[in-house]
Amino acid sequence: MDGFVAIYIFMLAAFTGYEVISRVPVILHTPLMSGSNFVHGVVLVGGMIALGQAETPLEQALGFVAVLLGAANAAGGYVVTERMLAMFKSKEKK
Amino acid sequence: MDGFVAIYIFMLAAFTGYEVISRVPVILHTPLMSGSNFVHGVVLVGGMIALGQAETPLEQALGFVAVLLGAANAAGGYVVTERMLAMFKSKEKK
Amino acid sequence: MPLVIGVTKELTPGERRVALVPDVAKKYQGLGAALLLESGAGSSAYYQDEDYAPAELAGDGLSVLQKADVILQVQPLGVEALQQLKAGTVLVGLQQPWSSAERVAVLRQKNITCFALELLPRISRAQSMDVLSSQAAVAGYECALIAADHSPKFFPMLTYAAGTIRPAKVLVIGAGVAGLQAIATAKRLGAMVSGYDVRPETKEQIESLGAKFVDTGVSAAGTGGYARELTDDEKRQQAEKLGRAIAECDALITTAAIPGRKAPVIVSAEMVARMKPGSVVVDMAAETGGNVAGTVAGEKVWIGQTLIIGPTHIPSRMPVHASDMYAKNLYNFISPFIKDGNLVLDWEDEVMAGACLTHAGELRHAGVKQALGL
Amino acid sequence: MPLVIGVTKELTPGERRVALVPDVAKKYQGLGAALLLESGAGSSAYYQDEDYAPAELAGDGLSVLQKADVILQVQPLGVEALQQLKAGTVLVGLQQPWSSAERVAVLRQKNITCFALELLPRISRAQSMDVLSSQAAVAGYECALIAADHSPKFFPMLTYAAGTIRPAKVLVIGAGVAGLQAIATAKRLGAMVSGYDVRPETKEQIESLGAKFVDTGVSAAGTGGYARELTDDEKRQQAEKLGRAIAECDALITTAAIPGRKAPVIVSAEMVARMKPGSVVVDMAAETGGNVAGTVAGEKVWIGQTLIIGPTHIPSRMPVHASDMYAKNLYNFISPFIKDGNLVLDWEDEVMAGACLTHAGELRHAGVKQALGL
Amino acid sequence: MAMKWLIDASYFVAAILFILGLKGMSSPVSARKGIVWAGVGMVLATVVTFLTPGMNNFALMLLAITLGGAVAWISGKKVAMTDMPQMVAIYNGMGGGAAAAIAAVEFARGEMHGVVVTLLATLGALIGAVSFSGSVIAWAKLQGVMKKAFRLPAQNAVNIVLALVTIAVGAAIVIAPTIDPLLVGAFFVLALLLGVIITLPIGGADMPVVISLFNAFTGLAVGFEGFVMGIPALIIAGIVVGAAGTLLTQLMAKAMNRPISNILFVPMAGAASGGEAVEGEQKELGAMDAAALMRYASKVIIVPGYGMAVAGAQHKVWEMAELLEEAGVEVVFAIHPVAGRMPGHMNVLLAEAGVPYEKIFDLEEINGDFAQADVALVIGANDVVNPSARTDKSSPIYGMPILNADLAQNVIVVKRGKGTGYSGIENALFYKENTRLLYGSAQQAIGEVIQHVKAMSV
Amino acid sequence: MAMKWLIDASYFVAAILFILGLKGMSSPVSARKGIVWAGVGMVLATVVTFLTPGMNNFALMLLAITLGGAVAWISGKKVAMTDMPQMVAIYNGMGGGAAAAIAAVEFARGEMHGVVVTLLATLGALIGAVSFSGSVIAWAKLQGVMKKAFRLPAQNAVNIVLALVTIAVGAAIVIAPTIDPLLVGAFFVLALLLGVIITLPIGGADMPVVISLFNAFTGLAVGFEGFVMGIPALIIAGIVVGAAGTLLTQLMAKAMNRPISNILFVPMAGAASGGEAVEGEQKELGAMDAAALMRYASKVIIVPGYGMAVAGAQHKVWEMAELLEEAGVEVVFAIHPVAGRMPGHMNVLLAEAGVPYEKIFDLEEINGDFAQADVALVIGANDVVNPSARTDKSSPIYGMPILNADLAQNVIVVKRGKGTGYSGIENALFYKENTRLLYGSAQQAIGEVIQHVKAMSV
Ligand SMILES: NC(=O)c1ccc[n+]([C@@H]2O[C@H](COP(=O)([O-])OP(=O)(O)OC[C@H]3O[C@@H](n4cnc5c(N)ncnc54)[C@H](OP(=O)(O)O)[C@@H]3O)[C@@H](O)[C@H]2O)c1
Ligand SMILES: NC(=O)c1ccc[n+]([C@@H]2O[C@H](COP(=O)([O-])OP(=O)(O)OC[C@H]3O[C@@H](n4cnc5c(N)ncnc54)[C@H](OP(=O)(O)O)[C@@H]3O)[C@@H](O)[C@H]2O)c1
Ligand SMILES: NC(=O)c1ccc[n+]([C@@H]2O[C@H](COP(=O)([O-])OP(=O)(O)OC[C@H]3O[C@@H](n4cnc5c(N)ncnc54)[C@H](O)[C@@H]3O)[C@@H](O)[C@H]2O)c1
Ligand SMILES: NC(=O)c1ccc[n+]([C@@H]2O[C@H](COP(=O)([O-])OP(=O)(O)OC[C@H]3O[C@@H](n4cnc5c(N)ncnc54)[C@H](O)[C@@H]3O)[C@@H](O)[C@H]2O)c1
Repeated sequence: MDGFVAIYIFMLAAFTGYEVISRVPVILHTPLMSGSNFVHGVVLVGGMIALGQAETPLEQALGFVAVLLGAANAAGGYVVTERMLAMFKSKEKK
Repeated sequence: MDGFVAIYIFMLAAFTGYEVISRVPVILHTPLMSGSNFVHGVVLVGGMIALGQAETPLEQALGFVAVLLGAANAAGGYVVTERMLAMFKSKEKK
Repeated sequence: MPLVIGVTKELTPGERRVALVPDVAKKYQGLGAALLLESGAGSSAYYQDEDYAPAELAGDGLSVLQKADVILQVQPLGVEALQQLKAGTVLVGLQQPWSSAERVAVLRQKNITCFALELLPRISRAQSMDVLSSQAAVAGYECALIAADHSPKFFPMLTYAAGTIRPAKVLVIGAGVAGLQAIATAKRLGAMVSGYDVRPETKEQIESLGAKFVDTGVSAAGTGGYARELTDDEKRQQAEKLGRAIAECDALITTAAIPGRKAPVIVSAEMVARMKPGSVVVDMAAETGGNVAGTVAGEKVWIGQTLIIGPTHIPSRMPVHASDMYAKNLYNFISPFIKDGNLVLDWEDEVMAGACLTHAGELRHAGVKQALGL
Repeated sequence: MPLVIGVTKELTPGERRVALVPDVAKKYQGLGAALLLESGAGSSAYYQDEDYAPAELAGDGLSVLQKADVILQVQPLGVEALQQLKAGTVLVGLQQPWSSAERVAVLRQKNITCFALELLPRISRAQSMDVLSSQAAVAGYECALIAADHSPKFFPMLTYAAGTIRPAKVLVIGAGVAGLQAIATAKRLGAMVSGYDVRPETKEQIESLGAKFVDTGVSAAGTGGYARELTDDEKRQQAEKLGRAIAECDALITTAAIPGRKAPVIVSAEMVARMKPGSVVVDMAAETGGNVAGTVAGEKVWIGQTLIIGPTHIPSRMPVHASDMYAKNLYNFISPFIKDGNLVLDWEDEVMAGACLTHAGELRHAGVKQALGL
Repeated sequence: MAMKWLIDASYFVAAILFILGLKGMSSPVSARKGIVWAGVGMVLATVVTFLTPGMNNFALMLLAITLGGAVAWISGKKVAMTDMPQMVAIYNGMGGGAAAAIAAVEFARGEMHGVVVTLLATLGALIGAVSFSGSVIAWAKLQGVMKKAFRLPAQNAVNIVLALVTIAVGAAIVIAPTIDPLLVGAFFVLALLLGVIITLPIGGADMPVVISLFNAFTGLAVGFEGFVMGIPALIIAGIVVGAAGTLLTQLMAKAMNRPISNILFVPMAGAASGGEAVEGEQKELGAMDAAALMRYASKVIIVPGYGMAVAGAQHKVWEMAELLEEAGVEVVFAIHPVAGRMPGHMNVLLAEAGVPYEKIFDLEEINGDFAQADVALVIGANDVVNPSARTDKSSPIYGMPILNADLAQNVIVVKRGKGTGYSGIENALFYKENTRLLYGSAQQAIGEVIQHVKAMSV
Repeated sequence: MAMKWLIDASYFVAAILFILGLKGMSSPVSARKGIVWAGVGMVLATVVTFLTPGMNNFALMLLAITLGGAVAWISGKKVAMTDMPQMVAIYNGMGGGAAAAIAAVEFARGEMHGVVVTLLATLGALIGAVSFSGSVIAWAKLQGVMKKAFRLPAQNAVNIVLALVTIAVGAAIVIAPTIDPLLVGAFFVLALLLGVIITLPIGGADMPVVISLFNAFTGLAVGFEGFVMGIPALIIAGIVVGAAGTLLTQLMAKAMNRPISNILFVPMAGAASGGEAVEGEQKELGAMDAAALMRYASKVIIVPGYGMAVAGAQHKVWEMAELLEEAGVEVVFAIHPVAGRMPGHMNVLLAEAGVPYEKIFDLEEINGDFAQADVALVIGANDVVNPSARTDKSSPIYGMPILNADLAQNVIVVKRGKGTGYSGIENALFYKENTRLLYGSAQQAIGEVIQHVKAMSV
């Protein structure tokens, strides 16, 4: 990818990230941290591709670790966030 | 530029544009319209490059029109927006 | 010779108001009129003779009656006083037109132009002349104070070191001008207030003051903002529902009236009997017979453990402001016709014409004519 | 034989309170005590004999005095009544200790344990027993009502069809419990209220009620929440600044007191003379001499065009709630020592010990001893 | 290489400045800073463009910039404040024209690589051209150059057919292996015509929304041409404006209570408007506008009436007044002698809410001040501000003195609907040019205003 | 080709879902929807990855996913709500570890194209590794596995030196023409060590901020590795989280009143904390937290005191109560017999504000209810909620009945500072575990709370 295009994407993504949560109540700080923790669990996809292309045992081992950790990040992040946010449930119904 | 990268940029820019003005008071609708009108005055840059690369008289003529219109967009957009926003001046000082 | 406007001391016992206050006196003078004031006319309302300067002072009321072209009064002049007037004198004030047969005869005979502000048409423009409204506002406020002062209980809620006192329950019957004012005043003091009236539009008005409306399901909307009399059936239903509300309250203020008539008796002896020991009733309608069975005008009577107060001359309990309001009302009524020191009545004016009791020897008001059987 | 708690009719003229109300009676019975009530003791406060059931009723006060182990009273018993008591009887109530030389002699002689709630230490725990506070709250509220009721003006601002009436100015001098309550009540009615006190901390307290503080630059912070007496110089400075505030106000309420002494005279004759015609003064301190020159206790006097009211027995104007509060205070004071129908006094308890006037033939209170020169 | 890097970096900075500028402009507090930032970005981008290697025609370029810039600058400075909307329209149209012209240059050079690029160029040309001609029409109408609303017999059908034909021609250009000048020419003519036809039937009141829509269009067109020319600053600025403009168009349409489709597609059944009220129309405004009007006013006079009492809104009203005062606005209350239903009705309520007496004025004291007030806020009052009391002898309230709320620069009336007051008569004030209605029960309506005032005072 | 297109499109959709998900999670109303959307995005991205052409090691892949996923899922489900923070830390660390491992694979394959890519890979590896080891330490501390705060003698200097060395080694990797396995190995060891050393001295109270910082780190690392591998979904998700996480870290630090630098860099002068108050510390909270606590409570009991009177805050307090009630919270007022400075002081004020009598309870009526209340909001009251009145015989207020505010789940105390009340004594309630202080004059503090409650009720 062309250098400046990458920087543009970086800039825009950063703007988006910033704006999207710029007005968040304190009560949501922890759930939101947890939620964004889940989102970067997409590193799993990177791990999968790395492992998929791995050839030597070292690569395979490292790739395996990457996928393992990535999967844990994604799965754990989801469950924990979901549980935290469940406390907003009852109120929503009102 | 790679197709999907373009779409990503498109998507992110659209998100940014949307978020950035999502909480605008009605009193600012017109100034903001005028301000964003000014911003797309950057088309002037495109016109300049088009004219700069123009070779045939037709191209030159079209390029000339592009720069002329683009410059008018930018200059007029700025002046008008600036004047509209001047009415918020006195209050800011307080 | 400019127009002479005269003001005498009020002779009715208990009356402390005066029909002219210094501020308003200046305004009349600004219109070119001369003022003739019985010395001490304002003193019962704390207005000093010197405050009226440069009004001319008369040592006695008689000379005022004899010299003035226009006389401003609060209570109607008696027959003897009327006899002293010049022919063609203009009288402005309250005249108790519905019980004035004798006086009307003199007024006609002496060709007196008499304006009775009780007869003022209740249109928007006339509101600033409406002494009934302004004095009712005073009366409503005073009645709420009387109730609070006589109640053996706190009106507001009060938490103190050894417990909490719950707020008193106040019921106001009749939500005209006075009733609403009483509601507002009792609310101010912190009581839990309910209001009741036969006119259905008062529900919203009572609620607009933060009080509750007692709904009995009976409506008596009349014309012109006044109420009509109820049928017997309606009275029974009203009594039933009201009785309960009355039995619950700590203080009851009644202000119900039907113009030109005796006040309706709304609270029966039996209802009073059901009231709590120590409850207080202030019957603002005492002067016209009372809304409460057992009221004695001008007295406080105990019925069982309930104190029934029938205050009279209520606005006189607050003579400074009551006079001020009254005088301004009169001024707003008569001043449009004073030009360069002359009085020029305009019989096309519906407000002026409507408030006229007698003029040029005639009894002008159809309703009064009928009521007096003339 | 369980403890017998007796209550008689109050004999002091003008006193309508009673030291026991039905709600509290039940609580004593819950502690195992027996009640002996003079028939009709509560009637002046609208409490009926039957409401006290199952208290025993006595036809006359004498038998109550002779039989009861503990007597609850509002006003101090006279010497004759004291002579009727059994030796060792416990008296609880107000005792006017500072003017009690004769009574103290009898109390000592008859070995009576007498608690004077005026002597109650003003510590946090004792607040729920503090009759001075609770009755002062009643008095402050009543005085504001008296002022409003007697004022010839509206307290609130009022815009009506012919103009606007500006709110009355009310000044409250002395911002103790009663003064603050008077301020709050006058505020409720819509008046523009200022307050004044020698203790500097009252500034914040007055302002916390939305009223203004009149700053004279004189402070008289004493101990225990009470004020000390001022020096002459201070008095002069205070007078100067206060005079101006007094001249401006429409209604003045004075509540200043120094415990155990005559009330300080704060408003001089000269100040009164400068007041507006129609102004009203309510001197809550009338019973102890008055804060205002010219006050006559129990009367309304005119000084020029100013009405000075010196109400007495103010809490008796509101006997239902005043009795209720008083009775609860007494209960909170004595009930901790009633166990299973027996009275067991604990002389280690600082509140109880502090409030004791006489016990076992001794005058126990140092301050009173000194004051009476014993 | 270094030069290219400098240029790219400058474009990057410009793009950031544009975004920050727009962000700034979306809050009253930072709005002026916003336009300055965007301006700096613009100058930067323009200046570095001159450094682009291999450019010719500098003289022409300078001429065009000077000419276009100067004319626009001067006319923008001179125009009356009331004529601003049409100026925005025309400048926006020029931007669209520029985008279309760029596309035309690219078509003329015939150097387009691949279907995607041609597609984007064509789309940009279409949108830009429509925005151009449409904006010119919008300008002409607002400026009064063009008076009537022209409407074709089957307007919607014509619109759709024309649009389809234009798109078909565009598709042909994209699909064709080489660029056919004839086809391109026809395409531009069709696109320009489309802009005209769409805009012609739209009425003056709807114009701001349409201008905003064309503004978003131009943004998109610029963005697309940016893709074609490979200039990220154009892409970002264009797309951001496109997105922001789309949202803004929706917001504006919502504030006017007119779905966009209603504006663009003429209702089928006959004539649209037609006077329903005798003396004009009640013009609504939202709580946010009410808040902004008062927040940026110098003096606000509040006229409470019976409706405030019914709604029990006094506490809210006073809270709002306090907020405005904190923001430096002078706020006073005007009590009419007979407001409400009893003497002193408003006094009781305002006292309850804690409004200090110094802020309360009666009719005689205040009536001279309305002319100096920026806003008269009438809350649930009707008769007491009815101007017919002054002039209409037949009116039941003739002769009653009234509060001169109508003399204030702006009048905001809070009421629930078209209910009349005690006298049961219509109030001409509600239909006046400078009056806006904020519908809702007073408690809730003022509550919303409070929220917005707060948001503006961060 | 079609497969590639499908995969790319799916990544694109996933990226959008991630952004929408985060946006959703930033408002209480849509938070749950947000996590679900992000979850859908994740599943989509994961599933289509299996379709990537030319992949091997599927068995290993499935094993790793099943193992990692299942363990994390189950432990996430089982953990107590109070242990959530350390779970977030550990999962986040795993993400960082994964990013570092990906970089390691790329280094092992030795196929990196150009300086930029190597630079990004190295940066990602550094940040990911620091986040990994740091998060593990954070987890250990919060979980209680590691008890003491270890602090090196010259902590800050050590941190800086270690960081510089690590960066130097990283730079060497980037500059070197081929990849040197030794250098890479050393680099990873150093990076992991750095994470440990940075985190070790940080105290438990500051942990959430640090975890949030590591979370942003992991985001960035993932974004960088996304650039290296050319997977836009990783780039977008990573950078968005990086930016959001950075902002969030700042917000959290601000809410705790601790600048980030104070947290990361240990203050030079000796030991940090040290008890200044006898029985603990007064813990502050912001108006927004106070608002959120009450907005999402079921029952709030308000205890007004003399401070509310001094501040004249009664109108604001009632307004707040009304807002909470609209949001479905049960709100009542508890009046202590001697609150304020005169009998009935609070009654007068609450009546003035229009609080209906049904909402006002005295001590005896309400004291049993505090245990069921989610929040007791104490406004400018002190003595009347001082628990020492119950037990401490030496206290001047011993024996006075008090309101049992301390029994509520959370206690929020509004006061201006450390001022005592009428009795002039300290109040242990203010130092209790479940008590938070909202400093400020009551009028202004409650005003801010109102603003936030409103923002949460859109
Ligand atoms: N003051 C007195 O002593 C007295 C005594 C008797 C009569 N009057 C008469 O009463 C009138 C007073 O005039 P005014 O201007 O105060 O009141 P008004 O003319 O009666 O108008 C009240 C307005 O408030 C609106 N409204 C009602 N409820 C509302 C709510 N919940 N929220 C918002 N708006 C609400 C109504 O319109 P919507 O229905 O559209 O909301 C109505 O137009 C005068 O005509 C006066 O003569 C006065
Ligand atoms: N009710 C009565 O009849 C009566 C009579 C006399 C005495 N007392 C005594 O008064 C006390 C009443 O207790 P309380 O709890 O109501 O009050 P308190 O114990 O006096 O406490 C008041 C608290 O309010 C805070 N405060 C002051 N101004 C404030 C403002 N503008 N905004 C926010 N907070 C403010 C002060 O702390 P900061 O300075 O840190 O802000 C102080 O801690 C009891 O001790 C009672 O015995 C009562
Ligand atoms: N339009 C105007 O200019 C104008 C001016 C003044 C008053 N008014 C209106 O006129 C109305 C009456 O005013 P008022 O105070 O002079 O009335 P009033 O003194 O004649 O009567 C007092 C109240 O008693 C009520 N009443 C009568 N019989 C009753 C019964 N059996 N039970 C209960 N209530 C009973 C009446 O409905 C009235 O509200 C008011 O609502 C006022 O708003 C209008
Ligand atoms: N801690 C407790 O438990 C407790 C209990 C009850 C009362 N108190 C406090 O004690 C204080 C006094 O209460 P009180 O109402 O019984 O007082 P009080 O009746 O003895 O006196 C009334 C007021 O008069 C004032 N005063 C005296 N001389 C004055 C002068 N020359 N000019 C102006 N004002 C003068 C006093 O300062 C006092 O405020 C109150 O502030 C109250 O808060 C405390």
